[in-house]
Amino acid sequence: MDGPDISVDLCGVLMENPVMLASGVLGETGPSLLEALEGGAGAVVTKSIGPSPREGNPNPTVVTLGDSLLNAMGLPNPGMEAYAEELEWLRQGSEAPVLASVFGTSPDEYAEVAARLAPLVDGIELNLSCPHAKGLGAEMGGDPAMLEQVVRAVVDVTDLPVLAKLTPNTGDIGALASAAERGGASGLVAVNTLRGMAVDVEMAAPALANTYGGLSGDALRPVGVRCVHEIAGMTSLPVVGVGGISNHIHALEYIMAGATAVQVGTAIRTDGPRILGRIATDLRDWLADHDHSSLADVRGILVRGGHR
Amino acid sequence: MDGPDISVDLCGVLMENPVMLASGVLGETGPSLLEALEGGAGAVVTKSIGPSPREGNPNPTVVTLGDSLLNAMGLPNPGMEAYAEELEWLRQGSEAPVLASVFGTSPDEYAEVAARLAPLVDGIELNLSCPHAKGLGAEMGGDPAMLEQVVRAVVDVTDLPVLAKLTPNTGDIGALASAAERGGASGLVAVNTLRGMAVDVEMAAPALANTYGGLSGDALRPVGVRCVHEIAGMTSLPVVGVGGISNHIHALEYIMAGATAVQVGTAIRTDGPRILGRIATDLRDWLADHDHSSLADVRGILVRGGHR
Amino acid sequence: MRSRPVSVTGVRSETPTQCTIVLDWEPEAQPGQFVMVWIPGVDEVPMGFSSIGPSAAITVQRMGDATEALCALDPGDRVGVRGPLGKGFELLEGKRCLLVGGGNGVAPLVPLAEALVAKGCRVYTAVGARTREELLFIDRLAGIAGPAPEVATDDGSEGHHGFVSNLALRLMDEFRPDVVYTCGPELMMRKVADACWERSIPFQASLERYMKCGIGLCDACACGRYLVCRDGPVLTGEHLRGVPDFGSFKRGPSGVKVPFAAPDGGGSIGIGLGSED
Amino acid sequence: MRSRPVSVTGVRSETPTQCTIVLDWEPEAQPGQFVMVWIPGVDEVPMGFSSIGPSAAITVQRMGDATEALCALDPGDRVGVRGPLGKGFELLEGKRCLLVGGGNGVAPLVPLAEALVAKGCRVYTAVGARTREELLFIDRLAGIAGPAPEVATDDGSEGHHGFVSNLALRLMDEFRPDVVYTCGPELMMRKVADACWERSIPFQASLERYMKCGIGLCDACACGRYLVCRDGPVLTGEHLRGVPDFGSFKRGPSGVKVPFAAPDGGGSIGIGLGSED
Ligand SMILES: Cc1cc2nc3c(=O)[nH]c(=O)nc-3n(C[C@H](O)[C@H](O)[C@H](O)COP(=O)(O)OP(=O)(O)OC[C@H]3O[C@@H](n4cnc5c(N)ncnc54)[C@H](O)[C@@H]3O)c2cc1C
Ligand SMILES: Cc1cc2nc3c(=O)[nH]c(=O)nc-3n(C[C@H](O)[C@H](O)[C@H](O)COP(=O)(O)OP(=O)(O)OC[C@H]3O[C@@H](n4cnc5c(N)ncnc54)[C@H](O)[C@@H]3O)c2cc1C
Ligand SMILES: Cc1cc2nc3c(=O)[nH]c(=O)nc-3n(C[C@H](O)[C@H](O)[C@H](O)COP(=O)(O)O)c2cc1C
Ligand SMILES: Cc1cc2nc3c(=O)[nH]c(=O)nc-3n(C[C@H](O)[C@H](O)[C@H](O)COP(=O)(O)O)c2cc1C
Ligand code: FES
Ligand code: FES
Repeated sequence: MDGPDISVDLCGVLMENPVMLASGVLGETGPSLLEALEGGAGAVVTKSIGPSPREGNPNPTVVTLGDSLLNAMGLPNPGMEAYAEELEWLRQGSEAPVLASVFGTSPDEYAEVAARLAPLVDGIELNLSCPHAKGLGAEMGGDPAMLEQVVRAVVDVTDLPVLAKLTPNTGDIGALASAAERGGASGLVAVNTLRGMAVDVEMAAPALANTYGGLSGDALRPVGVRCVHEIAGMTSLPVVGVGGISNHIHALEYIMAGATAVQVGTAIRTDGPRILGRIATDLRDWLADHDHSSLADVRGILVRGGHR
Repeated sequence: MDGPDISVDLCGVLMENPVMLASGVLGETGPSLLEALEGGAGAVVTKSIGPSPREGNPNPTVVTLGDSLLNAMGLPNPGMEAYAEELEWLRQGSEAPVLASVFGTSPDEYAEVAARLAPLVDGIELNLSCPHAKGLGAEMGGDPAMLEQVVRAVVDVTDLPVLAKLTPNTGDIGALASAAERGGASGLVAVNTLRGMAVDVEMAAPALANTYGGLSGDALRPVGVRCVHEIAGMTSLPVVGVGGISNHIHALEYIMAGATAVQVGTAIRTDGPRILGRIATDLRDWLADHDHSSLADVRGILVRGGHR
Repeated sequence: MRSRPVSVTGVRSETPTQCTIVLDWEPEAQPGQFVMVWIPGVDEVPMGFSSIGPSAAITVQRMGDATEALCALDPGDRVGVRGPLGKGFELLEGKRCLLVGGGNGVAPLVPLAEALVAKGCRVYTAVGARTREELLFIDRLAGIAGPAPEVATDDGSEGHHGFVSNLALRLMDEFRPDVVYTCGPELMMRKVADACWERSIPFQASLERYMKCGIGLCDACACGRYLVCRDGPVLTGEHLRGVPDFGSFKRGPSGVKVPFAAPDGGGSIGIGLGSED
Repeated sequence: MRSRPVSVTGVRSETPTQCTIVLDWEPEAQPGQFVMVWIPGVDEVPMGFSSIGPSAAITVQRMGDATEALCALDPGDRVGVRGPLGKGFELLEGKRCLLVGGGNGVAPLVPLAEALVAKGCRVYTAVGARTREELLFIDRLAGIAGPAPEVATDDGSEGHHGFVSNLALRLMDEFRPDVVYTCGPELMMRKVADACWERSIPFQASLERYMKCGIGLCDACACGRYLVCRDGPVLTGEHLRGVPDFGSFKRGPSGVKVPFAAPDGGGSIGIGLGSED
């Protein structure tokens, strides 16, 4: 395409633009991943996949709160074997980059799933942060030592880049970032959802069957941008920014705060995944309007030490 | 007043209604506290006061984000001596309950300020959670052991009820609540603001001079309700709910999740503190419409073990 | 849009296994759209509208927890509603329309028939059920201008003996409709669809998939490249051509593929999506 | 409302210590309202409008970092603006109005005078400054229908020798205004206010307090029971009666009381709020 260069090399994953589909939003089936790539995503991340099928939590699993959302899907997924078929189907239709999001209940389980899916993808994202599935994700991902073990276990079984997705439900995201770096991660993704709850006052009931869910969308953006800025200032790993992005200005907030690429989840609900391509186009136009020849001109300009 | 009973006994502080002015919003001067009480607050909390005058952070200190807000005031306050005069003035104009919010850089400093203000107020709230003033508040309030020490130091110097205000910037708010309980707190307040950041993309600058600030208002409510629900289910202390309340339905979310009273901050910016009285009135009307004779009918109905 | 509480104003038993729940709610809905109905403590499930207007109604086939709980509601009880969601039937003007409904799939066809008649269409209806007692809304359909509904029962206890898809094929050739609308078991709809494709008759079919978010986020309701909650539940013959899932498999709550059981070659008339395990 | 970037289209030096910055911005502002002006990396400070219309302008008195940075801007540079904020002057119709401005406080009186004339008022103006060179907007005021501005300088280098408050007292008795509008150093305004109260002339005064949030949250700008950012900056004689702060003390950035220095009994003409320490 013409205009400023917005292509990205995310720890070896080459993307035409920095706008990725976030994990868990669509991405349970091959055709939905393909739709996101055709909609203009620079790369897609799969739904988080575990070793065996999981139905997730009972409904209601989502509550919309204006431009924000609470969800408690509970990591539904068809399991790595069935999911491998989805990826095989996708690979016949597209060569664009795909990251497999992986979760498990132990470092070994993470490694097992990553190893199974690795031949079919370009990178591994570790979901260390799902705030509403008991015994999974966040409980491991909130403890730096455990997080480091999980990362190391996965790095040991694959040559692909491994990105650790961090939880914002912590007093010290820097400690999590450092642990991931020590474990051998090639990159970081920040953030997953904040643990939240909504009450239906008329029904006198929690709005989610699971009571607690993860807060995403608009409300999350200030926390996500802060997390990216904090960790971009302290590690040398590339950071992918996620949380509340629904236009190119939001994407630029993250990029100026140090993000190499961004992911979009909740914002997909209005128009579907073509919003990914629109954000990329608007980003390019914005750079052109501001006389920048490349995204690199603005990336990380707010991070101590300047451009990254 | 007629209708359902919405009076509250908050660990000995008797309030006509459960709607309080949150700390730091107005509350730097006696006349503003009086305005809030005349506007219908059941009680007011002062701005957080330290031992000596503090100018706070440079401007810009606030950014509005729709119905949410980032602030980095940086704990400006005139110091306990000058502030005591404000409280003396207030006490001549009103007998309604006042809580002094206190902060310091060490347990001793907290105790010193609490002791100085105690004769002028009905209770002490400990700000253990300001997310954007270095070395203060959150850094102590995020560590359960330190938090416990601060609470104990203050409890040792006053017979007033001492409420610990907790930070949501943690992976385990339950641990903070337990620490406060062990330290001898009479009640808990949840939550202070979430640490966040906004970027002004056109200016290529953080929107706050301090870069990071505290996120309050609408965006915070799901996190605040979740925190209250978590801690209400595990301690026997009364909990005050704060975060994103701008109407009686929001207040009821917190109350059903286990809050004994609620505080309102950011929502004051539109209409001033009379919104406090309006929320109280609407709460009473809602109870009447739903055939409840008292707030106790709905308080904590979503907390394990039912009514509290 | 958040779930909001609406009161139940009436509950009517329609057949031994179906009930209609009338709501104190006037949604701005198109025939074929759906709503997520929340029964706190039980479940939140997708339901089509069997009446649209000042008191919207849903008609429920008892299948399990949620549907039993719905049919056990009393007037004055409240449920949460999130919707209307999705895309309904496209209404054509002045056309000859054949509506083919099986089992509980007849429900959304009633407001559709009303709307089509209002648009000057001639509306023919074919209604199927397992047995005579389970025939739904024959009277309501008969009351809408157009020929009386044609009926099929699996057991032959009324009307055509056999599947409504077979009846529909006959009516297609007899009435030469400009368009076919269908709702019911997917294998039945697939038969109708194949017949339409053969005859180059455009059609619209209302699909069911497992739904969680209802707003195009979670991918639970995927059917090929479509999301039934966002692009459907009504999909057209053009949409469905080449979609391997259609009439072949749906996905369970985990995303695994669940083939449509077709022991007798024609599919059962029940509206169930089958269970994953 | 979030700060938004606007371009500077012109910077004019008005006096040795004052400059006007013209913005590519057409705010819907009332005379007397203010805006928080953000110079990234420097400060965000409150400023009144010295022009309202298609290109709004602020007129800045050099005091320190922020005001120096503002006067050093070049056309094409951008600042952030948050506003218009607060409540401006109430515009009366067909009245005899006396406008009393000291130092940089003359700036918001210019759009006020224009608006009052448009409302059919007769507008008299009294303008004060330390010296002749610092007299602001005499020409702009002279161009607005009404008698030429009366002038006072502390050093007598032009017009009345002495404080503009003394000049104002004389004009009150001479012109018998229905209403007085004033902006300038608070001790000057307090003198004018006392004279108005004595004579039962209603007045409106534009106050300055330290501002942080600008939206009624932080209490930095408290003046008695009023918040200058929310209830002001323009407060009326009714508001101000009995407010102990008025003309007596303001609050520094920490909230401590800072008395207005009155070494010479009349207050200086500078617009400064004094420093806390
Ligand atoms: C767009 C749409 C419109 C529908 N309209 C109607 C209607 O008007 N009337 C009616 O009776 N039924 C309708 N259904 C089907 C209805 O949602 C299910 O029958 C109901 O959810 C069963 O719940 P249960 O707890 O009673 O049964 P269960 O015992 O939980 O399950 C019985 C069957 O229902 C399916 N089911 C359960 N939960 C869901 C879900 N969340 N989404 C989809 N299927 C589910 C299961 O896969 C299973 O096949 C519709 C479904 C969709 C997708
Ligand atoms: C409603 C209102 C309207 C104003 N309109 C104008 C105007 O049109 N033109 C103009 O030149 N000045 C105006 N001022 C005053 C102007 O805001 C200060 O002169 C400016 O902030 C000084 O900043 P500095 O960094 O240059 O000076 P500093 O060296 O920082 O301070 C100099 C003086 O300005 C005061 N000041 C600094 N920051 C603030 C602040 N955030 N809020 C209030 N006072 C502050 C200090 O208390 C001190 O007295 C207005 C003030 C208010 C409250
Ligand atoms: C419905 C839904 C499901 C999600 N599922 C997952 C998941 O399986 N794995 C994961 O790492 N993140 C999951 N997330 C989190 C998103 O990937 C993302 O981190 C978060 O939603 C913030 O981005 P957003 O504000 O753009 O949605 C999910 C989010 C939503 C809304
Ligand atoms: C401008 C501002 C200043 C605040 N200052 C304090 C403070 O001094 N001490 C404190 O404990 N909390 C302070 N807070 C936090 C509030 O008391 C409250 O916990 C938070 O804003 C969430 O409530 P809200 O969403 O209703 O504003 C401040 C909040 C705001 C918006
Ligand atoms: S139900 Fe979630 S995408 Fe359709
Ligand atoms: S400046 Fe904050 S209340 Fe006025």
